[in-house]
Amino acid sequence: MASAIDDDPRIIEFDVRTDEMLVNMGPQHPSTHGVLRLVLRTDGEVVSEIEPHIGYLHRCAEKIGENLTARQWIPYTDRMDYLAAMNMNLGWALTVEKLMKYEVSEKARHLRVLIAELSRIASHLVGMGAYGLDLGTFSPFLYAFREREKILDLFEEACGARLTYSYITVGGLTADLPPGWLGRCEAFLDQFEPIIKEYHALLTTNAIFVKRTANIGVLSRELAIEYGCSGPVLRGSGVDQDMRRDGEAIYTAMYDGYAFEVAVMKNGHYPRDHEYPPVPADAVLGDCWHRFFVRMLEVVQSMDLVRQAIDRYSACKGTIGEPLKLTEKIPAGDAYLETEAPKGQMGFYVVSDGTAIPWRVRARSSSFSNLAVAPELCRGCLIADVPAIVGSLDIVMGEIDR
Amino acid sequence: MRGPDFLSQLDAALPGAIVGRNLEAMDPWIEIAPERIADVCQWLDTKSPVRFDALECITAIDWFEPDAKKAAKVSWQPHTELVYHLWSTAARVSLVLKCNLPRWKGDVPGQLPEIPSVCGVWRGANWHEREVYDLSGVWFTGHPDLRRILCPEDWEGHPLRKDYEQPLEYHGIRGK
Amino acid sequence: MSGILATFGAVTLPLAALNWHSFFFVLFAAVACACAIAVVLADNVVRMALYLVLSLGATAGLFFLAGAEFVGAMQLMIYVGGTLVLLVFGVMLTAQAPFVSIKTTTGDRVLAGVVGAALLAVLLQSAFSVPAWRQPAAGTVAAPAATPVGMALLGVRVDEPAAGSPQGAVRSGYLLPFEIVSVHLLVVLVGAAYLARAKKRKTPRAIEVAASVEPPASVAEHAAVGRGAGRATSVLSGGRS
Amino acid sequence: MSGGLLGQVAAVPLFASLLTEPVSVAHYLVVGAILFAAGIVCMAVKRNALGVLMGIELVLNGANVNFVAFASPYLQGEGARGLGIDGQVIALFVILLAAAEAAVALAITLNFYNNHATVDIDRADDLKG
Amino acid sequence: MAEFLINSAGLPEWLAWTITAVVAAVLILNVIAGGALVFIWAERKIAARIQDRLGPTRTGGRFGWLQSLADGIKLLAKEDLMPEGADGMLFRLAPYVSFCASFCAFIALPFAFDFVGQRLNVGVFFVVAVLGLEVFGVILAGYASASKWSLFGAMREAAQVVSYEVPLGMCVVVPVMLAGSMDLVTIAEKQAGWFTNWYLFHDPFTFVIFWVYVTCAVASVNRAPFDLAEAESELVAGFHTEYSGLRWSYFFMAEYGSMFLVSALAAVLFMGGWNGPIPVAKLLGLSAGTGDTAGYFVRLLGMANLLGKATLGVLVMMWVRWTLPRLRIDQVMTTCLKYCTPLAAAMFAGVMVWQLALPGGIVRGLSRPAGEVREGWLEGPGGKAASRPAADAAQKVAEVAR
Repeated sequence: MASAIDDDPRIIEFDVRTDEMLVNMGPQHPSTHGVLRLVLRTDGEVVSEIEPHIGYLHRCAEKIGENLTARQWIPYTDRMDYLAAMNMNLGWALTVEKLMKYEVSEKARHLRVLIAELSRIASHLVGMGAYGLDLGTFSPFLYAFREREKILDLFEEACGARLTYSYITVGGLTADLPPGWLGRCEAFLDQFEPIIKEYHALLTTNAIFVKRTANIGVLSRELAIEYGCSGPVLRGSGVDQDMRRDGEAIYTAMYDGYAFEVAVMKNGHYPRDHEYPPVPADAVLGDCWHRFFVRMLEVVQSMDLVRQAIDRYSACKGTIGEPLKLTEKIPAGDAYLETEAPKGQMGFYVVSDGTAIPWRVRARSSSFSNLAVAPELCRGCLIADVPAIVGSLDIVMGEIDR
Repeated sequence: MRGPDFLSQLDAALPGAIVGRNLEAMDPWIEIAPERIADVCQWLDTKSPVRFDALECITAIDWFEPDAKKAAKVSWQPHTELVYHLWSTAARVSLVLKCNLPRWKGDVPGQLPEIPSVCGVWRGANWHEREVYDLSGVWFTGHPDLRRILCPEDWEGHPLRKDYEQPLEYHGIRGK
Repeated sequence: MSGILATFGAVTLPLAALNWHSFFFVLFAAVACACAIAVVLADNVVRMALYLVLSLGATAGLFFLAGAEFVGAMQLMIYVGGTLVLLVFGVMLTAQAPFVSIKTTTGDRVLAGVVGAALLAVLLQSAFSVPAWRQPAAGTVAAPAATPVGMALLGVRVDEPAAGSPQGAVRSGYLLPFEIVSVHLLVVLVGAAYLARAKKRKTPRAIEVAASVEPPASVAEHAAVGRGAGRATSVLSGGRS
Repeated sequence: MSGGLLGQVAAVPLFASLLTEPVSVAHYLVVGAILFAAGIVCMAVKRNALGVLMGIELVLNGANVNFVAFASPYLQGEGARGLGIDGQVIALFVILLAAAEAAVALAITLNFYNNHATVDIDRADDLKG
Repeated sequence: MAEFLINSAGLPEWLAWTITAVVAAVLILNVIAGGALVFIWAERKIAARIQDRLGPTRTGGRFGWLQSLADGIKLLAKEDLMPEGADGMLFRLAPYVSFCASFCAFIALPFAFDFVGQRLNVGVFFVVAVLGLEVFGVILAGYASASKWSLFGAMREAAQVVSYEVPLGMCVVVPVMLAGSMDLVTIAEKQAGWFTNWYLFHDPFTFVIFWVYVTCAVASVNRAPFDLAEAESELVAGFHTEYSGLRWSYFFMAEYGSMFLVSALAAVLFMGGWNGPIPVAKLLGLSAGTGDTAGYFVRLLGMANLLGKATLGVLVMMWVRWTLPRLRIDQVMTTCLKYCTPLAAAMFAGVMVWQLALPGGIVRGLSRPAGEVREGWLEGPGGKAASRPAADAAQKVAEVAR
């Protein structure tokens, strides 16, 4: 153990004997993405250890879920990853549908894909913008929010809410799209596509950005898997895993017929279906830059999926169907399902005793596992790297604390 | 290698570890003797033909009905069930392990049931086990740093237990 | 109009007699001396450094008043920069032993005060001993420039011989001392760099801290929070279990 | 006019004369003397190595004031034997060497701190480092 | 102005000088305070425009031009908070130290020929030295605040400013060497004429060193991407975390004052000071040296010129701030010690060689030959008594050289 530290080139000591200090980062800190509290043990600027303290946003949503019917719990899933509430709704709805062996209509299926992928774009936009903020540049944050607002406008039209939608629900969706929505959505995509280049110019390829992120917080493939990391964090480490492709049948069936390539580096390069900036020479697979870059790729990928979904959805005749009753009984048994939320694999587990109210619900949050790896990544980094590393994990405290 | 073949391998490697199984369920599961869970996980992670290298989730289900009338009707005995959801990155398959624990150790209320920690197998289990301990009250022996994670350090009780009573007051904050 | 002006002038007549050069001298001298004494009296290193800087800054002002603008600017730049580093080290090195107070006993203070007063008396006596030193300059004097200083450092004397020096005396330049000082500074630079060089850590910090019986509280721990804050043992746990 | 005010009355002309009379070398010498004495006392009194260092700076500074004063054409009467430019040059050297001295002294202080975990020079009573 | 008061208004000499001094001081104070107001407003507008926002729009009618004033009044009315463990005296003193340093440096800054608080023959040196004092306030603030974040900010600031003074000094020495004087008025006068006379275009080396100067100047006034001392994503607000109300606004004014100062210094040293790119006044046959109304007008024109250039510099700093991410502290030090310092040293040597090899510039007539510059230095721009000793000295040099 000691030798491992000995060989660590990042850890240096100066002749000047200095003392360590404990620094409290958060829960009211500009760059801890909500109410995360990190206790840093630092020696000057060098961080020797960090310890996350979570739970400031704990509401015990799982306990609440034991007192509500499955559909009544949907709004509580909204408040988990509140930046991508649609995906949370979807995860829970699919889990209950899995237990009930219920299949939604074809049209609802495509609408779900459409909404979920749009929500993924919105979430990654926040992740990208806030990451810029963590690194000290403010403008990309507002650029990202400018585009996100347009997505939220679309969502508002569809379901009336801008943050906590409860749109996708058990057995379908609460409402069909209003007329003209698809056109506005396509208009948004056409307008948004060229803007991604600007993001690349401002962040991805910016020399200072690369210096701040490349070879920082390198998360090895093995460590990522061992900690149960998922989503862009896992793919940023080069693990080719995406629940939309590798998940359970009920989830992958949703994406049946959709063409997309998992955004992961294989054989030294990323999928080349679009024009991407080259990987900088300093970047190492698994570092902050790659995690960020995977997110940027997924934005493009999701745009593709949204376009495909629009085509399929408009090709479907009929209605999306009605969602299940609020008090629909759930058959006895248990079901666990992981879906690919923007932040990672969001797992829901439902145990039923045959009544409408589940006996036990469980939310396995991706950010929870992603944050758990932060202490490993921050060992021996500088104070300025802590926001850079934690920011690259793109966590949402609502999801961690539940 | 899937299904019964896989199970027989596990049984051969660790005889007596599997105490129950249900391969017809929606998510097929096997029940492991609680004291063997760490060994089983170790085997699954390192030696099994399908290496389960990721622990996705640990769930504790409190099978207890506080309402005496309803309790008379249920078919099960009160117990705490631990569910481990494993995932193999290479083979892209999942596995569900279940363990049945008594609600209280030695049926003495207040004594938390114990089960070996799997932190030595997956480091990611650390926080999951802390959460289960915090919310459901299961003591993981051999855990490096088992303390509350979501609730405050001085919180009393384990909220996800069915007989949990919400405190009326916490540091001057009204509870109900 | 003229009447108003006259009244105004009469009221502020003392101001008219004011010698601004003397006024600023008194101002700067007072600041310099007061802060120098404050350095002696202060206990906190950072405050001492602050007073020192003020004292040195005021002295730079005196230099400007005396026509030595280059020296004054130099004083500001080098001394203040140097003191800055002192200040940083002061924060780094001193604040962390809360119960070990580095204070002087009253006896020492009194003794030093007496010695200092005696020394001051001698110096003051000598300062007033030469009548010529008490005669200020008469008439206007040409504004000084930095050029002669620079030329002198290059070994060329272009300034007028100082008043009263013997005619035809050879006045030396300062090229050799200048070079010596340059080399001297280089040596000091290298030495400082040698001292502050980085080397690889021999033992992990955690072990080191755990091994010491009572790890000293951190710098800011003391400086910022005081003694109330908890001290980490091995991990950053705040937990009971 | 009461006797108690007498001292003040005497002080006022002195102060006024300070403000109205031109400054001479002697004025500067007084400032230099005070800085010098303060520096000496500081060196003697302080137990903190950094305090001693500051005392040294004060002493050197006091000397500098004298050099500059003697070099100044503003401060001396016609017949005075001034230092001319030499005074300024020497003051410059003093400043430079003081900087170097501070660096070396800081290095010593640091080493001392590394060995003794304090900068209290009263603890520097062993001959071995 | 004093002469005018004495001769025309018939005031006694002492009164005239006092009034002149007070007016000069108030003017400089207004440059800082008023300048800060304007620049803060400008920064908000510019940042807003860069970020697709409107910025302040309402206060003071259109464009929100009274916003800074309103904020200033708000700051005045704010409660003055001080942490419990703070060192009260130092905490209260620190903002004034910073502000005074920024203010004092303006004393030697010429705004136009003869428009200068106090013409010093070591002007450049004085400005740089006094500017370095500003860091003192920052360190005191950081130490006295009793906050670890503040202490971090202060330590970063100390390291950064002390390091950047080295290359900054080297950059500043180059125009000094070319002009043969440390007097800012002389340096600017030497660049009179067409813009080809500017030291920026004197030779390739000065062009490069100008950019080194820009980098170092931005770093030494703590602006992004070098704003490590107040890095909000890492250190909350760095050294002024604990400050509020008026004290905080003093830091702000000092920051904007310093920004303006280094920009004005860049204008004087490299961009001809008050000499515009086209010598309009000279073409019209006017001269700043005359004491009549025409001369006054020319000086006003020059002042507008200098203020314009300095403002341009400040605007560029704002542009940079809202575009780039922040560097890490080790990267900031690397930039200084590994790039800026050697580059400045090399360019310094290059300028020397250039002066020896090509004293007249590449194209004769485009820039002044060095000899002429030297003569001008000896004569002094105003032909005043002040330059007499220098002229005598030069004669001596010539004699010695023979």
